[in-house]
Amino acid sequence: MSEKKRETAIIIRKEEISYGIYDMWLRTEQIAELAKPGQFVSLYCADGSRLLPRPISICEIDKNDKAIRLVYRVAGKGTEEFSKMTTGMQLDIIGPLGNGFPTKKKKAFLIGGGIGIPPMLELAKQLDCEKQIVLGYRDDLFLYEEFKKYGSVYVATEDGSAGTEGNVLDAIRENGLDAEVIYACGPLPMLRALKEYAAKNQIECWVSLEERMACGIGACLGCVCKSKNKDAHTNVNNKRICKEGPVFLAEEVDF
Amino acid sequence: MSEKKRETAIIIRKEEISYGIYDMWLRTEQIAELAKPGQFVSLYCADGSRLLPRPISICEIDKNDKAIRLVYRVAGKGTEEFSKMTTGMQLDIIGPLGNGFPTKKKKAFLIGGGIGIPPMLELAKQLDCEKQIVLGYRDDLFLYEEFKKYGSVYVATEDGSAGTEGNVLDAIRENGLDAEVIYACGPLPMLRALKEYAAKNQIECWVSLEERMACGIGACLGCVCKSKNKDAHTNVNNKRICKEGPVFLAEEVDF
Amino acid sequence: MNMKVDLAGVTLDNPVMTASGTFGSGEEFSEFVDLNKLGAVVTKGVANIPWEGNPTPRVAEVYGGMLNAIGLQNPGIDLFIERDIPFLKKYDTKIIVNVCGKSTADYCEVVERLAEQPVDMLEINISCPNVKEGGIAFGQDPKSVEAITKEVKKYAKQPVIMKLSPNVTDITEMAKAAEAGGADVLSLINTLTGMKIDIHKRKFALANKTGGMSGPAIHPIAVRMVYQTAQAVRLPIIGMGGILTAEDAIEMMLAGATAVSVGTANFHNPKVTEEIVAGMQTYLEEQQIADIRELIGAVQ
Amino acid sequence: MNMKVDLAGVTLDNPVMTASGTFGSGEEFSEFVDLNKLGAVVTKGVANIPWEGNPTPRVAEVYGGMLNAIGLQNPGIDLFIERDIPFLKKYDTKIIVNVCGKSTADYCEVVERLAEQPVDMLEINISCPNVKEGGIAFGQDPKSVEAITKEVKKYAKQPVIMKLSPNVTDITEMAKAAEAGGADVLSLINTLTGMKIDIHKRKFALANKTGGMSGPAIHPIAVRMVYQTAQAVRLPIIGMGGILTAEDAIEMMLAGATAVSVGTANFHNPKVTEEIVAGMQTYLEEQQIADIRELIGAVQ
Ligand SMILES: Cc1cc2nc3c(=O)[nH]c(=O)nc-3n(C[C@H](O)[C@H](O)[C@H](O)COP(=O)(O)OP(=O)(O)OC[C@H]3O[C@@H](n4cnc5c(N)ncnc54)[C@H](O)[C@@H]3O)c2cc1C
Ligand SMILES: Cc1cc2nc3c(=O)[nH]c(=O)nc-3n(C[C@H](O)[C@H](O)[C@H](O)COP(=O)(O)OP(=O)(O)OC[C@H]3O[C@@H](n4cnc5c(N)ncnc54)[C@H](O)[C@@H]3O)c2cc1C
Ligand SMILES: Cc1cc2nc3c(=O)[nH]c(=O)nc-3n(C[C@H](O)[C@H](O)[C@H](O)COP(=O)(O)O)c2cc1C
Ligand SMILES: Cc1cc2nc3c(=O)[nH]c(=O)nc-3n(C[C@H](O)[C@H](O)[C@H](O)COP(=O)(O)O)c2cc1C
Ligand code: FES
Ligand code: FES
Repeated sequence: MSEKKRETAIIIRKEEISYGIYDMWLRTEQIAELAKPGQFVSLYCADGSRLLPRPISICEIDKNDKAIRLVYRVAGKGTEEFSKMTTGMQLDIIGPLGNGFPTKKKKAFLIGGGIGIPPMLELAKQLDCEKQIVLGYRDDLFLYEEFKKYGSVYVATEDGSAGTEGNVLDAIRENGLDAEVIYACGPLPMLRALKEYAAKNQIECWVSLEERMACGIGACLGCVCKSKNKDAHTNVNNKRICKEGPVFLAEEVDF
Repeated sequence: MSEKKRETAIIIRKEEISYGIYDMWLRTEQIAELAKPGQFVSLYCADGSRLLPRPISICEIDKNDKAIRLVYRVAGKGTEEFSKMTTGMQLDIIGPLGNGFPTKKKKAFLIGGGIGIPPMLELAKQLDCEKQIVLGYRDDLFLYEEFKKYGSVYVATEDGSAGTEGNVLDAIRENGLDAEVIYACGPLPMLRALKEYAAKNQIECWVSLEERMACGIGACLGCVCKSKNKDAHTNVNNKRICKEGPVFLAEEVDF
Repeated sequence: MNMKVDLAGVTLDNPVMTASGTFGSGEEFSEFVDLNKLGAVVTKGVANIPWEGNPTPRVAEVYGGMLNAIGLQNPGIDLFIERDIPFLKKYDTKIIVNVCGKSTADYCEVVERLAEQPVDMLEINISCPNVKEGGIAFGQDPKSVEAITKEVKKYAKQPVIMKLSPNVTDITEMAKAAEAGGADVLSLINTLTGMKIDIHKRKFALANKTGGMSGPAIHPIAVRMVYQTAQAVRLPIIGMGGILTAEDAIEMMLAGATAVSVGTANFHNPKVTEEIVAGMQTYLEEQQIADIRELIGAVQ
Repeated sequence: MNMKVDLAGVTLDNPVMTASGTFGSGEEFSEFVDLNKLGAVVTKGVANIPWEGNPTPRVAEVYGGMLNAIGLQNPGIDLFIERDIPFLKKYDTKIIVNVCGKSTADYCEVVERLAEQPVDMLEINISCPNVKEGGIAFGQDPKSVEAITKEVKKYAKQPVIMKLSPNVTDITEMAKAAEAGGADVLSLINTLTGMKIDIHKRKFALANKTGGMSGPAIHPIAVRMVYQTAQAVRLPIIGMGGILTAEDAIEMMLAGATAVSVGTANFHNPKVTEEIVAGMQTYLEEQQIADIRELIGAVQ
């Protein structure tokens, strides 16, 4: 069982890196130390009308500085509240949550789509293998430059303003790429397409899923997805995304 | 009908002047201009779990600076929220509310008890007559020095640590004072004693009452008190403290 | 872009109304809101004679809402007709008079008195939890809902809105009973019965012990009941309960409401009704919806 | 200072328990809370066989609370007995097993299986609004409340707590029915049925359309129902619904609860149950109350 903490973190850096997308570094007590790529934290709101914590993936980990980096899009009231906070302010968080990505030594695709791109950054840093990073953007290429340090980066944009016009699979095809393992996070249609692509090409495929959460620690059964096999904990064909996930072998879950 | 505004005010000064008692100046757009002594404003909380505005009496008015001064005690979550705000922050308020004190040219008692002391300050400034200011404290003499500018000040403290040991009536008796009109704000037992004292001595007596409020502008009928005569607006023996009050001729209302 | 909606033949300029008891007869709020911009003003409940209401404290704040036990204080129908209706007639908005009573005869007397008055609709409050006689007792039993609706309809010259209580096992039973009794429109929800205790004094926060709970805290319950009712009857519904924003109002319409009433939110922001009208307009523009009536019951 | 309370002969070290379904069987929260410090752990509802529960989304946030429609997913009584009871037995706290079923026979089967198990009490959930069969249907009619209570009591070796639904016109009718059926303790309230609609997608926020509303938003309704029930029956009451702080827990006791359960608040702060125990202790000290039982029903 991975260890989790509820802490009061301090915002040590914050900026808007793209339209409505914020980049925030938090100084933690122990969470940075415990965190792995692909795990997430949940952020509590200060406003009393919003009680449930907001799950946000860990984008980068700086164990020396005891800090974690979160990149999030303003999607509603909670993320709006966070986006208005400033350096030096405190924020209650819980984490690290979930399992995180496995790190295999195989030629890899790291695939991120939209707001699914940030969690691939720490993975890119920690993976020790040949890394082909494929990023799908709507238009603005946030975080793009940072990925270039860790592998060869391919881009797809919806409007064709950069890289391949289309989606990440279009970019893979256009560049004639292949790999032995896929790590992916992004919108459901992208993950579904990757699952199919991986099955057809018999590639191991790891996807990070999302679901509405309440507890974030596996107690409420709010965040399940259907699984191929009976889950050992739930004793039914449901896996808890916050606990057994958010990263699953694509073939083992329905989404 | 007195004019009222809903505004976003700015905190231009704030300090704790006694244990748990805060002194706050707000820059307003129009409220300072419209305000009279004995009126109040209501402050909205930023936290979404608290929807009703908090009524706070106007302690001082600075029309030149478009500012009003509020002195409040932390009594619960709302006042706690205000007490944590800092200079430069914005606060939504509504006001000026209520009728305020009449200003008669008669030898006067201005009597304040506890957190009922602050509203007497602007009244002391504006009254043009012989002013005997009688203040009842638990112990710490907040605002005391400021009152000295506007009249002769007599003090009663519960513990006898300053002035008369006892209540404001004890101080009046000990100092052999008399007056033709009473203006008073403070705890109910004090106001009741003053009503009786005024009746016995046939003195005109104005008291400022409190009640739980919702709208603060006379629409919800939440804040009524019983009145001797049928009220013209309500058509029953109820007066709205937020509208016909908070200041009443003591003999006309039950409390 | 059309914002107009129709309630039993009465056309409102937009679906936003005020909730009875939170807006007086509009005068106090007219300093903050242009009443001409509202679909309708619904007045505080009025009885055949003046009522003094309950002892204080009558209101208490709770998490995300409030409790009230005003006890239907009102100036009586005479003064109401003399003063409040003429005030409202100065504005270009619809006038809906909320009616309360201690007996069926009381209700009918008020309804009869209003027959020749220039009011657009009547809202019959059979769901007030804060008075001993009348009020909610009428609203928790389908037979009496049907009976009082029938009686009131005999005297009413204007369309009749029956206002339902949420303090029931099955709101659709009450809705069907009102429909059977001849109601023209339903309005829901009134307040949920709640209680607050001051733990330091170990006393009830309200003199009446219990009070009616309102505000955003009850919104999901209201949305559910509006949805269920819309599935169960054919009458138009005025949805209310915890509407604080244009989003909340739209949610209520998607659940099946033709119009909405805004109550407790007025205390949090006296300009809120006008802001909600504007917010709904913006939503229609953004979503490119030509007619607001497309929203009614459009949830999938 | 005494913090101990007694529920049908079972003595809890303090009145703070966890609300069923919000705390699993305690394992996940044991990283954050010392389970030894809690009066009791109430487990997630368990049925005779494993249940898959409802499709997702199963949870949605609402103003001051949340909706859930988990649909009583559970691993079934076999795995529960094999894994969850032994886990809880490691701690010095009372074990209360929440039981669900689709039919009276289902409930009885689970209760019978638990008869020889080291559990302290059984909480029978006849009030879940999120399953089609069983659940709330049992809890909205006094006759069926009484009948199922009687049946369950035949098989139960431990004291039986009947958990009541707030989605009723009169909670005291259900309470009296449970008392008549032989219940040892009552627990209330379960969730209120609510709904949320995503106005941008114009879709229900929950796959199940409706969900059970919980959290501070429902607290005043829970306090009212606990108070009414305490006036109507002689059974001890476990009060729950929106308890977020020690103050809320004390309020519930003043209304008439002997013990309290904390649910949704665990999601807002996983350490909250322990903090509530500490806060209640501080209150007793400040108010110089020697025995927490003095609070039970002490509102004036
Ligand atoms: C494991 C995981 C990792 C995530 N990582 C990121 C990330 O790195 N960056 C990022 O921008 N977003 C991420 N998300 C999505 C993020 O959680 C939501 O955008 C956020 O919760 C929205 O909160 P809000 O208050 O702004 O929106 P609101 O719509 O007001 O939120 C209302 C409720 O719905 C929940 N909710 C809304 N959208 C989502 C969603 N997509 N997934 C789960 N719950 C949701 C909220 O948490 C809250 O409880 C992640 C979600 C999950 C489950
Ligand atoms: C006309 C008027 C003038 C006032 N002037 C002052 C002043 O100058 N300085 C000052 O310190 N206090 C004043 N008060 C009291 C002040 O309004 C309360 O202390 C304050 O509302 C408490 O809010 P809270 O959120 O901290 O407490 P909580 O107890 O958390 O408040 C809960 C609810 O109860 C209401 N409430 C609580 N106490 C009172 C009270 N005594 N009177 C009315 N409503 C109350 C709150 O407004 C809120 O709606 C005045 C009250 C009134 C009616
Ligand atoms: C202070 C107050 C007074 C009310 N008075 C009445 C009334 O006289 N008649 C009535 O039908 N409803 C009355 N109500 C109920 C509201 O009209 C409305 O149904 C309820 O408050 C839910 O809406 P909200 O959450 O927007 O406030 C009153 C509500 C409040 C808060
Ligand atoms: C996610 C979730 C799951 C629940 N599951 C159950 C359950 O299995 N059995 C049950 O009796 N009540 C269940 N409940 C109801 C709670 O036990 C409790 O009665 C209700 O949530 C009110 O308390 P609260 O406001 O403190 O959460 C559940 C509540 C939630 C939020
Ligand atoms: S969010 Fe509670 S189990 Fe995953
Ligand atoms: S607070 Fe609404 S009438 Fe005074």
